[in-house]
Amino acid sequence: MTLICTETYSKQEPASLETYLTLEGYQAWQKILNNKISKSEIINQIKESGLRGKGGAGFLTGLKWSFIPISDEQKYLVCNSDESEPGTCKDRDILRYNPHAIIEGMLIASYAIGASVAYNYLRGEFLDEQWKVFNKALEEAYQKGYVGNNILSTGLTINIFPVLGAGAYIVGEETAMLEAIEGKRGMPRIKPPFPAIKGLFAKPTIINNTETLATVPKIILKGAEWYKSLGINNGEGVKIFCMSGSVQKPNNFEVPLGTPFSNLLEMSGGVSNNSKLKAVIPGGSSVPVVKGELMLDTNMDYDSILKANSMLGSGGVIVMDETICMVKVLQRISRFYYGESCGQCTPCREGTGWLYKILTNIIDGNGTINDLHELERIAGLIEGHCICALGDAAALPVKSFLNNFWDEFEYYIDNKKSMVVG
Amino acid sequence: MEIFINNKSYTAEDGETIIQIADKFDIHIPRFCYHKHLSIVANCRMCLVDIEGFKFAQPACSTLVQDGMKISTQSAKTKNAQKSTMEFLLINHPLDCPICDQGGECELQDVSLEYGDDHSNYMQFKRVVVDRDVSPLISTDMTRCIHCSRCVRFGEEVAATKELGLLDRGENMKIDSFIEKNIDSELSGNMIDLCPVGALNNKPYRYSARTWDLSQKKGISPHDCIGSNIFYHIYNNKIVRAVPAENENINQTWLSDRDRFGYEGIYAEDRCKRPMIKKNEKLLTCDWDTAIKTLNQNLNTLKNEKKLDSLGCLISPQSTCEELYLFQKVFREFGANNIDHRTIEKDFDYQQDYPVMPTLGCDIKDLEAYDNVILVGVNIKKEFPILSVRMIQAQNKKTQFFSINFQSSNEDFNPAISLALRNDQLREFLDYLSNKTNKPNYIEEKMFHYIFKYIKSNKKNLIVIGPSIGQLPNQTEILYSLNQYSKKINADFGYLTEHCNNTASWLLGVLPHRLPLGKRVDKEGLNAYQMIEKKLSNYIFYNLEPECDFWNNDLVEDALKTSKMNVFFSSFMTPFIAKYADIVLPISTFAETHGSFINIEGSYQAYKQIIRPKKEIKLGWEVLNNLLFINGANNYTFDTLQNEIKNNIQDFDVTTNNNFKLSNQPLKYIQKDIFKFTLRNTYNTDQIVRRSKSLQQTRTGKLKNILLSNDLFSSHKKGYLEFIDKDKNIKSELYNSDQSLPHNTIAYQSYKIGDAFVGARTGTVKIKS
Amino acid sequence: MNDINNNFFNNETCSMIENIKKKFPEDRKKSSIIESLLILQKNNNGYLTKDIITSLAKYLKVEEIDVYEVATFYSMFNTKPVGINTISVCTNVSCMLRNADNILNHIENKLGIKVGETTKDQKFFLKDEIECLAACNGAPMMQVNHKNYENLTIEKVDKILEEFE
Amino acid sequence: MLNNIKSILKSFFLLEIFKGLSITGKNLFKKPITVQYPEEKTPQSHRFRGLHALRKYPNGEERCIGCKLCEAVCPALAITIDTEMRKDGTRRTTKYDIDLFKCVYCGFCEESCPVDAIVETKIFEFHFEDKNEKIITKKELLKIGDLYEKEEIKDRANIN
Repeated sequence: MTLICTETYSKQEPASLETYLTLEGYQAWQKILNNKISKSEIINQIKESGLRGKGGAGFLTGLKWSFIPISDEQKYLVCNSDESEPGTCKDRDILRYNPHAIIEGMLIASYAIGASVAYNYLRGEFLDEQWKVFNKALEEAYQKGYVGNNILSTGLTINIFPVLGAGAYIVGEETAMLEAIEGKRGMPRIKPPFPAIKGLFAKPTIINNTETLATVPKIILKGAEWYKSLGINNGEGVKIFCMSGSVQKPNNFEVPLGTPFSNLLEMSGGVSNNSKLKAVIPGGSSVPVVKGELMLDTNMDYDSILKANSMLGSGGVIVMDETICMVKVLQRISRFYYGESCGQCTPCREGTGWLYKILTNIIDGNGTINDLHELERIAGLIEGHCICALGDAAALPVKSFLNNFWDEFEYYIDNKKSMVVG
Repeated sequence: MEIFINNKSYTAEDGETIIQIADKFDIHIPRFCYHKHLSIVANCRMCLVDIEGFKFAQPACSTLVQDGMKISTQSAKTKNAQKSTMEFLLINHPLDCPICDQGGECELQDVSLEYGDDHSNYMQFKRVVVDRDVSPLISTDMTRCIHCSRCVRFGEEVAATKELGLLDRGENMKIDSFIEKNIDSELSGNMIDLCPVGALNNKPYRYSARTWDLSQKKGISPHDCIGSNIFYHIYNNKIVRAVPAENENINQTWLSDRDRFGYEGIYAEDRCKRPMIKKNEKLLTCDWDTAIKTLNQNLNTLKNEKKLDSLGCLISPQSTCEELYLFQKVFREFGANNIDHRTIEKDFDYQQDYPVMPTLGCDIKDLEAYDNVILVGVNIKKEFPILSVRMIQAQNKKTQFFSINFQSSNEDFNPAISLALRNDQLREFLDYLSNKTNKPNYIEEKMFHYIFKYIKSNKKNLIVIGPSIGQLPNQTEILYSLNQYSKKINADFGYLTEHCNNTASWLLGVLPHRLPLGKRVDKEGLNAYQMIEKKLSNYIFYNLEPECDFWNNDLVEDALKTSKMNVFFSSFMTPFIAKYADIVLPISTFAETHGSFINIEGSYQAYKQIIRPKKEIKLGWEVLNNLLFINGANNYTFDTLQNEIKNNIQDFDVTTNNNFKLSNQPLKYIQKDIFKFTLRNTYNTDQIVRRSKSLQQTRTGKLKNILLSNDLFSSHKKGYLEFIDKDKNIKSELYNSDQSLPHNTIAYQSYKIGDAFVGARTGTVKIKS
Repeated sequence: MNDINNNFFNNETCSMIENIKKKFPEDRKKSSIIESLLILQKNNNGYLTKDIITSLAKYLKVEEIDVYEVATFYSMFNTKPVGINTISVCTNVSCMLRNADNILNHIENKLGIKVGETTKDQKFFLKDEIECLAACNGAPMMQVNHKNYENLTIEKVDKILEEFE
Repeated sequence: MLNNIKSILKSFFLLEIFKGLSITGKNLFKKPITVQYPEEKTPQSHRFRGLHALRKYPNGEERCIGCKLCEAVCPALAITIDTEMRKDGTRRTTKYDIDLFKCVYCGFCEESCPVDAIVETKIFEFHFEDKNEKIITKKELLKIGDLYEKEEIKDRANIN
């Protein structure tokens, strides 16, 4: 199996420059500088490779890059390492085991869009390990002259600065991240104008996920076709899936897109508690839940999961076995969105709290059947009416949990206890 | 381009948003966070509208129109989206409309009537926010807040001082100021208007009336020369609050706190209520007839005895045009020549060459057309808050501002360069700018570098002379130097005056040397300072407080003591008036009379009587008219009077007016000892503002301390300040250091009744060692 | 500059903040707020005071309210006094599925406090952590002073807490 | 001819009088419908709207918050209210006058009151000896409220 982002994980001292160099590190960057590959060529190559954003929305990376206006003004690249989607822990491993891939990816992306400054925004909770590792790697790269002023004596200037956050899920949203880098409250901006036109410090800005950028160097080195061909079963390329929850061995797996879910489950040692698969949230807590049976027949690629009425999202696969109470899971998810709503726009500010309060009421045994209809109705009112996707992210799980497990909710209300725990 | 709203075709420009088009054509779209003068954030989600081709309704305030866009403001999708937003907004909004002052004019109430449901499914606890006392002007009920963030954006974008911010997040998000910090901005009252609900409300007005009880009358601000348009709200013949009247040319939709709360002064306890005459050293009430007749008799005696040279006639430039015009007319008819309005000035050598009337030199809205604006002797944000809004707008569009004043702090306004200079330094500095000889060594080289780099004669430059210059003992000298400099850089000349109607006072000839429209006087009279200094034997004071409105209140007391007849046309009874007046005629304030003001851009603005005065108080122009009438002149009605003034001034060309040249170079003024000057406290500029209780409780209103420049402060180690002003010993415990003052400078707070006398407004003092 | 409290701004802190400022364009003074606050908070036993906020605002030449807005928005800032060691137990979905609630209950009982409280001896502050701490494949997990401890069991937790006693 | 005789007979025997007296006779033995006012009183509907009163809460706090809705709704413009902020920061009336000559006893004020402060009691027996007494002040209204609070509570229970 071809590994891209996780290539260094199994090596001794995975984060060091030496390790990275032995694995064709910085060769793509040198190739670009030596052969003077043009910006448009790089963007085309990324476009052809079908690389999609791996942070959640799955937007075509090459296409995004091509939106940047061609002009002399200052441009910025921002790497989104504010990994905080529940169930996702891929970026933290890349940051601590393969930071140079991110740096190289950021360099290539900055070059392609003409940015001379790139920021890597790390979530505040990473300050102990990932922040230090990344800073050290960056220092090494500066010393070697891959980054900085006059890169490898070509006269090119690209500076990379890591930026530390201080704890806010919403900053993972791209425009909120720009606000956070500008030192304000991380509240998403309205679009348009899109960041590619007016982003960080009101200048054109591209924001990419850590994993996306870490994938870029290999694509440049080995070609678009190579990357495309990595996928199986109609999938294109690879993706890291974070298997977590009720599995024997939770871990990150970098597998070809299109890999059947059953294979992935097998890799992580199967369902825990000697139980059967009940449900799966395939892309981080913001996406709709899928019933276990359906999931076992689904391949892990964008289109297949869409057919199962969910989304691939960030690749955080949360597995739930038969002993899990779905009411409690949903309550926990809505607590998260209630606590992390930035408070800017009305439906999300007021709605997430309402959802959480009703669910808590149900958990406390004070719910009525009417509450379930109310939940569904409120989720419908939030959906599509907010500035950013957090509102939708709070509404979709509610809808899908109710859709798929209505009986369990009803049982809980009638008996004031969970169906599964007994 | 063409767009369709509710199946009707409208033309739109590129870059316009849907809500702009809808507003233009009177199509109602509910909104809370959108305001035409603030940035767009689209966070209330109230203006969601159905656009063909979109799955969900989109916010009308942030969505740009596109050719052929089909929008529906009535469709089910729109209604559902707006209803859902309304439901969310109301779940945490308290049901205290009956005691909320916003009730009846509340946008949330209006919209909920139209889009809200009659019951709520929300059964959980409602959010409650604990309020802090943030300002004597604004009351807060933050539980009512719907987080539209208009107030926060106003602070950031318009007032340029962010005092309120969004704290916490999610459902617990609240709007508050920094810990233990108050809202002090001079424009803070606008947040009351901006707040769509009752979260921020008018504190003095709190609970005093309901909106449906109020009647609305239009007025013009009498507190500064900008002439902001105001709607006064009246309940039972009493002004209970003031809100801005929209005027895109002057105040847009804003109002300064001074204009908003200044009216409270009308209801001060020391209003003059009855005419009074001194008999046997006692001031006794009398009827109007007696008062007027006595005055007339006295004047006629003076006339007959040809002693009119001993009569000083002084009027405040806060009076209306009608009063000003009649004042000079009445006393000129008697034959008096000593007529003036410039009571806070000392140096009058400039007056022969001065323009017919001082104006800004351009329209207020055209300020942004200038590349460089040089502000001399004015702290713009403090003294002219409304103008600062325009200047900040201009600044954002690349106009550069340079400020030269006696104090370098320009609170909440950031000019490119801000210099603090003493009056002697100011002239040296200006002379260096125009001649490049005798370089002042107290200014950093890079400042000069910057000034010479940007202020060039091929740019559009404006020099604005602020009211502080007028108080200087070497005013003429400064004006001359500015004159030289303006020629050098090819700059326009503009003024910002002390009061609301200085412009009209000049134009209507309330001057010792000019008749209306700048015509020469046959026999020139004494100017305001001379009248006081020479201790005349008869005085007429109109709308003036002898304690506060003069250049040197010590001299005024001396003059009053020795004079034979002191007549006060006054709205207020000050201690001096009570002590020295021979005749007191209680007259209306600005709000109790019809009137008009000419603002600093030269616009003539008239207004109708706002409230009726108390029974024994007469309208100022009526009293003057009466005086004319009993001497056989034509009886004016207000309309004939106003028409006469209008006819007089309508042909006057404002545009060419400001090109004036001082012909004679004045003598060089030498500054010895410590330079002292008086700070122009925004809330002490005129007799009405001075008496506004709420304004006096603000931080600015409470300022009392004498400020010492750093060098003086560090050399002064006592627990109190002891200094000699002229021949007077003054001791004060209230003093601070202020790093924004130039060396060797003391700044006094402007005088309020009850303070210790500090003598002249500007000049020199010695610190007692 | 006389309003800047030197207790918070020793030379080391100043140079750190200067380094942060270098990352951003010169006219973007606000950008340095978040990282500067993290440093200042760390130096002040894990919480921010009014004086710190005022001093930083003066130092960076921004409005106080700008700093305060940020300090109240981000969950890693505490504007009220807290214990020396901050414990945050991740109880989000993935951890919850692997019995994080038991771990949290155990800590609560052991320290005798509820989430959001500080122990009487000021040693521990049990943060009300709502976010996922991005270590789902090591669930259940917690952070003590932002250092990860993964695959927790009750015994393991006891041991870890002992280290800080 | 015959008709003439008939009418003569009718007049002769005073038939009409007896007819009329028969009704009187009937009613002479019926139970009278009048009552001996003021000793006796007719029954009242519990919806009867009489003299106004301002109620208080059980803790003695006046209910009226000075919202002026009654003033606004009053079709006869009989109510005059002035409000201010009381020292404890609450909204209270300084003046609550009802002009009883203007009042049409429609009950709109009662209906519009959000706090059930202004009510119309069942009192209908009141008079003035001086024209100025037609205006009933806040003090008096509160006094009436105190006196009739118990009945008011009973009436409200009946309605519900």
